[in-house]
Amino acid sequence: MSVTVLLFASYADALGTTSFSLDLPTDATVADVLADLRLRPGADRLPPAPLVAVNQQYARLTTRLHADDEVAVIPPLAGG
Amino acid sequence: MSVTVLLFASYADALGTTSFSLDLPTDATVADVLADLRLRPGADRLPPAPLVAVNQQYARLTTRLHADDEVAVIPPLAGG
Amino acid sequence: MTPVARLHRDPIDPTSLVRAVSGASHGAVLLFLGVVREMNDGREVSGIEYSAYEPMAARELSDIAQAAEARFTSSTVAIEHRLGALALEEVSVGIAVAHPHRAVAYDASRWIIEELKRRVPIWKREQYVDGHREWVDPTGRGTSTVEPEVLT
Amino acid sequence: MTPVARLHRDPIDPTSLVRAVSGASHGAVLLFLGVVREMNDGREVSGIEYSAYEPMAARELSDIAQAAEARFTSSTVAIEHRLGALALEEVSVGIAVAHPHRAVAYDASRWIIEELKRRVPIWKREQYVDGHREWVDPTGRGTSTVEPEVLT
Repeated sequence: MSVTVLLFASYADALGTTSFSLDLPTDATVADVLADLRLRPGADRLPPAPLVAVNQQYARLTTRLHADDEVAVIPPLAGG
Repeated sequence: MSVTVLLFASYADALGTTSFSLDLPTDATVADVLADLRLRPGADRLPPAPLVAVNQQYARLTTRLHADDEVAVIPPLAGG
Repeated sequence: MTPVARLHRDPIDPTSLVRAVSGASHGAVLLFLGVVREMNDGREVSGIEYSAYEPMAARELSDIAQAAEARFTSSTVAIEHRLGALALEEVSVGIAVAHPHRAVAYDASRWIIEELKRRVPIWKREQYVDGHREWVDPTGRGTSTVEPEVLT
Repeated sequence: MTPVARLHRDPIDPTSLVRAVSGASHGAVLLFLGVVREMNDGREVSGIEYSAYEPMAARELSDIAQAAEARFTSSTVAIEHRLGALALEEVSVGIAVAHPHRAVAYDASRWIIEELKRRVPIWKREQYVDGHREWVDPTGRGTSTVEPEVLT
């Protein structure tokens, strides 16, 4: 199955992109997305366990993913 | 000596006036003004110990008065 | 600079209060507005008339604004209190506080409105829909007390 | 009625926020404004650029406004957060709360701004007078945590 990964702000700068498509096995979790992310150039500038949202809801490392999910990797919030 | 007594809001309504002049002995205090006030018609609608300001500063019953002082008898505050 | 603190017979303009305290060093602005509301203690209000011992009230407002700026370091304060006849939803009091940080702005704003109610000689007479009108007595006892520190 | 809660590319208008929450049942209106200030952590700022995960940020703002009205009974709430490039002294966030009584208005306003900072996916990049620019990390650790109750 395929999911869309979104990157923002400092994380988008670090990876040099704001989104990419990722193919995953059907039982994949958020942790699998982060494992893939860590292999990409620039990922050394990301923290070990960044905050993640799945389909615009904050999620855990163990959250199961489904086809076409939108997985957002969320840098430190700085609203206000 | 003479002082000016000011009344406001519900106290002015009770006494039917907003100010009057009062002759007092030279060693008079705020308590003497209140004693005079209590003899006036309508004064039964005032509390036993109303708040008083002398020359626009909150004062005590024992505050000494001087000629031409402005003595204001202050109903319950309701600003805001 | 002496903070804005005054009695006001014309409608209070919230925007000008905010402008009076804003500055590039302040990350937070807090504006409190007291508004005439239609119900008080279960009675239907049609309007309120505010009056004051004007010179003393003006001085007390000014004292409070200056005390707030001294107590809450780096704050800028503006206070306006309306006098005269106010209709429903009109603003009776406006308090603007600016500070580099929001926590202090909240604390200062709260302190100012409580202090204003505690010591500024202003009175209000509510006009009710049933035709009656009455002086408001928040103490319920017909008399106010002020704490020793404001007594001479 | 659904409370006003939105991202905003144009300047925030404090007056319209106040108007959005005002009503004859509310005796107190509190307006919080977050403002771009010239110094942050000892560095001279010339401007800030705000960006967001827009659909999620808009939903979180709306959730917070609705949660505030549920938590602080009888309150009316409006929230706007600015996106894009802001100059010094421009308003980045405006939060208006109206309530029959002032104590609740203060508590609700404070709760909303803390909640906004805790969970709305918005980021800011500060532009400094020395020409550098940097993403602001309030955590200082490069990563955020959110409490379990917002996790799915």
